[in-house]
Amino acid sequence: MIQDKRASLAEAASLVQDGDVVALQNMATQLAPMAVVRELIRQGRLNLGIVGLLAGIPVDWMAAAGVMDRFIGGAVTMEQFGLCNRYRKGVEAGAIRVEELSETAVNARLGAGARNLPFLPTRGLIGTELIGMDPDNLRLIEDPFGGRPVVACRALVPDVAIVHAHRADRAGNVQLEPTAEWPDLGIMPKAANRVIVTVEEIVETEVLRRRPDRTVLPGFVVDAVVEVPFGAHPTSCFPFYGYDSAMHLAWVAAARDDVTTEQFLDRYIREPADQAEYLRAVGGATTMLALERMEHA
Amino acid sequence: MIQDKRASLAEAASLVQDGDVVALQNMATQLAPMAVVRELIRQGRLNLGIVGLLAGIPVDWMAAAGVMDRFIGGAVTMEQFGLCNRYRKGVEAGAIRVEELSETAVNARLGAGARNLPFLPTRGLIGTELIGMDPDNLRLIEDPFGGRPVVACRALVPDVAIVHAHRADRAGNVQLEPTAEWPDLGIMPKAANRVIVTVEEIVETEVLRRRPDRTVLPGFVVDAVVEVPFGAHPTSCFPFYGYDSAMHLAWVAAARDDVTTEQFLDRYIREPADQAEYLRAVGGATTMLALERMEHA
Amino acid sequence: MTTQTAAAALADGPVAEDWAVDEIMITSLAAHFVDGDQACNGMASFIPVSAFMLARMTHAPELVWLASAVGLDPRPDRVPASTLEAPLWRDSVMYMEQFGDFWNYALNGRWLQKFCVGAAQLDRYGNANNSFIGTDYHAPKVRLPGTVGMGDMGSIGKLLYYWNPNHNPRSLVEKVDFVSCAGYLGGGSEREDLGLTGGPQLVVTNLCVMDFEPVSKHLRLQSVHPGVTVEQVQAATGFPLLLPDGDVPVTAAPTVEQVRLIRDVIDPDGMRKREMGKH
Amino acid sequence: MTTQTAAAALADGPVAEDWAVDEIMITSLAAHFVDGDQACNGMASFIPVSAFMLARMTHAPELVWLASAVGLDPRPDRVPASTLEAPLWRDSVMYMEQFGDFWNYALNGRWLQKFCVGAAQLDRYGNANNSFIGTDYHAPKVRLPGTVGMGDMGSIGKLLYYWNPNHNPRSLVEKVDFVSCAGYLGGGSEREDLGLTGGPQLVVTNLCVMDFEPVSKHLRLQSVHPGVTVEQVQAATGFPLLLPDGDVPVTAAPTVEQVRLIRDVIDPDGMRKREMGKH
Repeated sequence: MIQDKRASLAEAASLVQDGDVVALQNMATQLAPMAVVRELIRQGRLNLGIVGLLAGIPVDWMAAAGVMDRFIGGAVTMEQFGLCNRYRKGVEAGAIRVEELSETAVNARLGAGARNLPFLPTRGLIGTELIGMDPDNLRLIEDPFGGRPVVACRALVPDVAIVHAHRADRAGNVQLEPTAEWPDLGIMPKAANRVIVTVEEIVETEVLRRRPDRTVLPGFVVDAVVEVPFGAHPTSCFPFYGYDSAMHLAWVAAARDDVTTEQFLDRYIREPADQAEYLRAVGGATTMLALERMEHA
Repeated sequence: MIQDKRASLAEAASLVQDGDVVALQNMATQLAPMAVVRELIRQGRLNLGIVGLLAGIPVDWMAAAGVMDRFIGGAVTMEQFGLCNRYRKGVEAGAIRVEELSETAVNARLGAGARNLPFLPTRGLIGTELIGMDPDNLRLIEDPFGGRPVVACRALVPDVAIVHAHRADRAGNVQLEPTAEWPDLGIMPKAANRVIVTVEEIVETEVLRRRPDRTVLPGFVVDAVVEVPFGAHPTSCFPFYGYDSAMHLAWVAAARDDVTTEQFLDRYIREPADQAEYLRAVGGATTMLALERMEHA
Repeated sequence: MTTQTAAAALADGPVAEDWAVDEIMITSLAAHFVDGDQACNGMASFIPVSAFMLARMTHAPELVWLASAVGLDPRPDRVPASTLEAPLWRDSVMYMEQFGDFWNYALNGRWLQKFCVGAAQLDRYGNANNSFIGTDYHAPKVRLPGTVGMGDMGSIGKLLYYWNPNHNPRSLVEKVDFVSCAGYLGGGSEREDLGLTGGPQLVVTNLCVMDFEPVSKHLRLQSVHPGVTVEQVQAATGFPLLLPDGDVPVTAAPTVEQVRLIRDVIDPDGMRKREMGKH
Repeated sequence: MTTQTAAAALADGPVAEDWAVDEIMITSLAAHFVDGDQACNGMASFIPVSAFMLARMTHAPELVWLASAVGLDPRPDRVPASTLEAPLWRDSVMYMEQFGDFWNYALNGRWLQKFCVGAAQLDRYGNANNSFIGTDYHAPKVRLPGTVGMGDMGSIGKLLYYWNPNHNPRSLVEKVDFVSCAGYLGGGSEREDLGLTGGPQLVVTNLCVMDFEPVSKHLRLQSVHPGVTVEQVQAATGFPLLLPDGDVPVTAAPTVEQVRLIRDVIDPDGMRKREMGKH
């Protein structure tokens, strides 16, 4: 069946090759496809270029585990939990190259990628030093109608996009519960050559038909859909569950030191064989129930 | 109160000046702000330029009544009810000038208008003769990154946008019932300098808060919001009511002849003093109840 | 499943004896939409909509259909009186946002690759005109509706499937009065030289099926509908026909099952008939 | 109601005796957000979020607030632990689509005109840096988070309101190591010459409030917080201060009612304190 896109985490992660440019959904502590991120680390993927608008803990874990060597995007931070220090150290040591973009430039580059346009323009960035740092992808161009110049942002087509959502059917039609229309879901899966979606729940298509206005991604763009309950943990998946503060704080503490960083990666990423083992390692049902009780969850 | 945008139809229509460029929501027989269209005709507005993606009966009425002298957009047709013959005659007689655009060009021009960009590019139109007909607004430009040329579509900022929707609060926050996300609502009110919204019902803001995912337009872009039940008639406002086939057919028949055209305009547009009188003229409750019974209505 | 095997599979059942011309147009078009395609219809598209519905009920259950570019995989109870109104996208899996989101898919090279086009004029190189008849854009003899999506679909790599229920010398012309949808332009490599991929693939009319000769890109008769002669097609065409090598095949007639589905299930109200014989 | 009268109205009530520095930052910022404005906050913005909430409860009930650029006019029960998560946009009137729709409003010149910016470095001409500390983009001494929206907001005509809870010579510098948010660039007409409108308006720190001298576009002391001396501000600033004509005014202290609202209603958990004294 063409429209059966169900896959295991391992199968889905195998769509990502060493060296790929990978667009990763995430807004600081929000809704990152963490189960796939952990699987990529477990599988020892190398030299990934990560595209993110506002990336948090998944990028820090990937930096710590050495699976990435570029970041293309807006910012990397865990908001209230502070800077991503393993990412930061990687950049400062020259192990990770940054191609920094403003938010409209990320959107323009991915938007052009999705629409098969060579570029989209923005009026952002003008006056900043970012344009000059990235002449291959950002170019000040004249307005053909005689107005002020704009910045042409070259199309970016990631090899893979990875997103997490509330539910999907087996054909890969994806629904979000109303809380927000996440920017990454709005564009990453449309720009990328391959698309991996993890969801809290795979449901019958009939369930989606009850609320077609909540479907945000048609199945025909999706290559693999994986059911992973709490698949965004320790980031949030409101209104189902909140971000895990304790886990973020534990990571911040561990990341201060190379040894504790490795211990953390072993304990929470490399050793758990699957999502169930991971959830037990991070506190099991007690923790998950508490996260479900977070305001709005 | 800054946020009380409620107005009468007459007050709302007074936001449109003679000669204005007016972006009008409408997809063939769908969801046009007909009550405002009739009010503009009643008030004898002149020389309007109408922007439409796929306009139907409102443009034919405005052409018949002599309130418009330009159409800027994609197409004018009443789909199953055929061509808009009064519009067509106006163009053939040289009374209405057409600036024809493809769908992506309409979107690009309005999108650039909304985003204060001088232009947005499209790959549509290449190879057609439309580019050459509109050199002020469409220009083939080089890709600064060395790829194929694209068509730069100059920003279009309408003076006024007029849209119809299911409900709004007095601040002008607008909600649609799920049936579709109409293209015009997605961009026209954001590109235009002034915005008129008619709705089936003005509700308390509390009602909107129950379903924030259905709000499609924030009140801060809206200048006037008018409660007009059946305000889209004879176009559709699914799922509340369908398009009125009998009324479309009556118009097609009347439009064949100058005298019957004038009689139609008098009877249904110029003589009814308000929406209630209009609804009585077009068949009253019996007609409206039948339209509410249309499939999905 | 390729188009070829789909067409073959369709020809398997017993042939109907009383098929109508609208039905052979529907079956001819349906054969070209297969599992894995994503199809999307525009307004006044009763023939294509019937073809998509038929394909989904027979050889292509996994044809993705974005009704009116709005409703994904809908289940309308029948072809409604409008192909651009909500009854068509009843029971959809998704309502696609129209201004922004639809074009992310349509402009991308991978999805919604096949597009059905109806136009007032079509010429020997597959260029179409829905803008005006006459010589002066600003003073036309006849103002046509306008191009909207056609003005894009011809330029962005789509495979175009034209349908024309009124094959006559005014609709199939030597040269369109205005190119509002790019076909093969002046023929040969002209389209390709401009960097345009895709292009017109097929023309299904009330008399015949035509394709495009691969080198010249000139319209070529592929098959005549049963009972129609080559001479009749030529007389109805505004330019000299290009014929296939050998005998001209006869279009596969609709099967008993196809006719039953069209008449009883898909379009019991006969909306498809509205398109026939207007001009 | 203009900013001036709003500020005057705020000063009307009895002044609190035990206000804290985070509270005077909040009231100083709040005075600049008035009815008819649309405000939008980013991440880790406890001071601006508290200011918007205070303004809406006092002098600017019709300040439109787009929480995290997502939730329109929300009613969070208090400042939550994140200013970029759903608890902040509780009970919203609208959830704005983020990829496409938000930027229709943000890039348009008429809406969301005022923007609060926090940055690691700010220089004498209001340029900000959140990219890196050091001299080499590809080998920085310290990699900062990155610019995201700041890289746009400085260029698209917004009025920028900087807040800095840690006024010191490392955060208020002669020249930023990297311009990731365009202020007045080299000062004078340099910003205007590039076609950029808007620009930095105000800097609210833990010590003082600063504006920009209209001709040179150099940062200028506007007022010192009660108990702070000009010398202390100068010692904490990485470049020579420009002083206003005449005596340096003292920042209006929070009123009793403002302090009560901040402590008891808006931010009972003291999230705003997290931003203070980090560096």
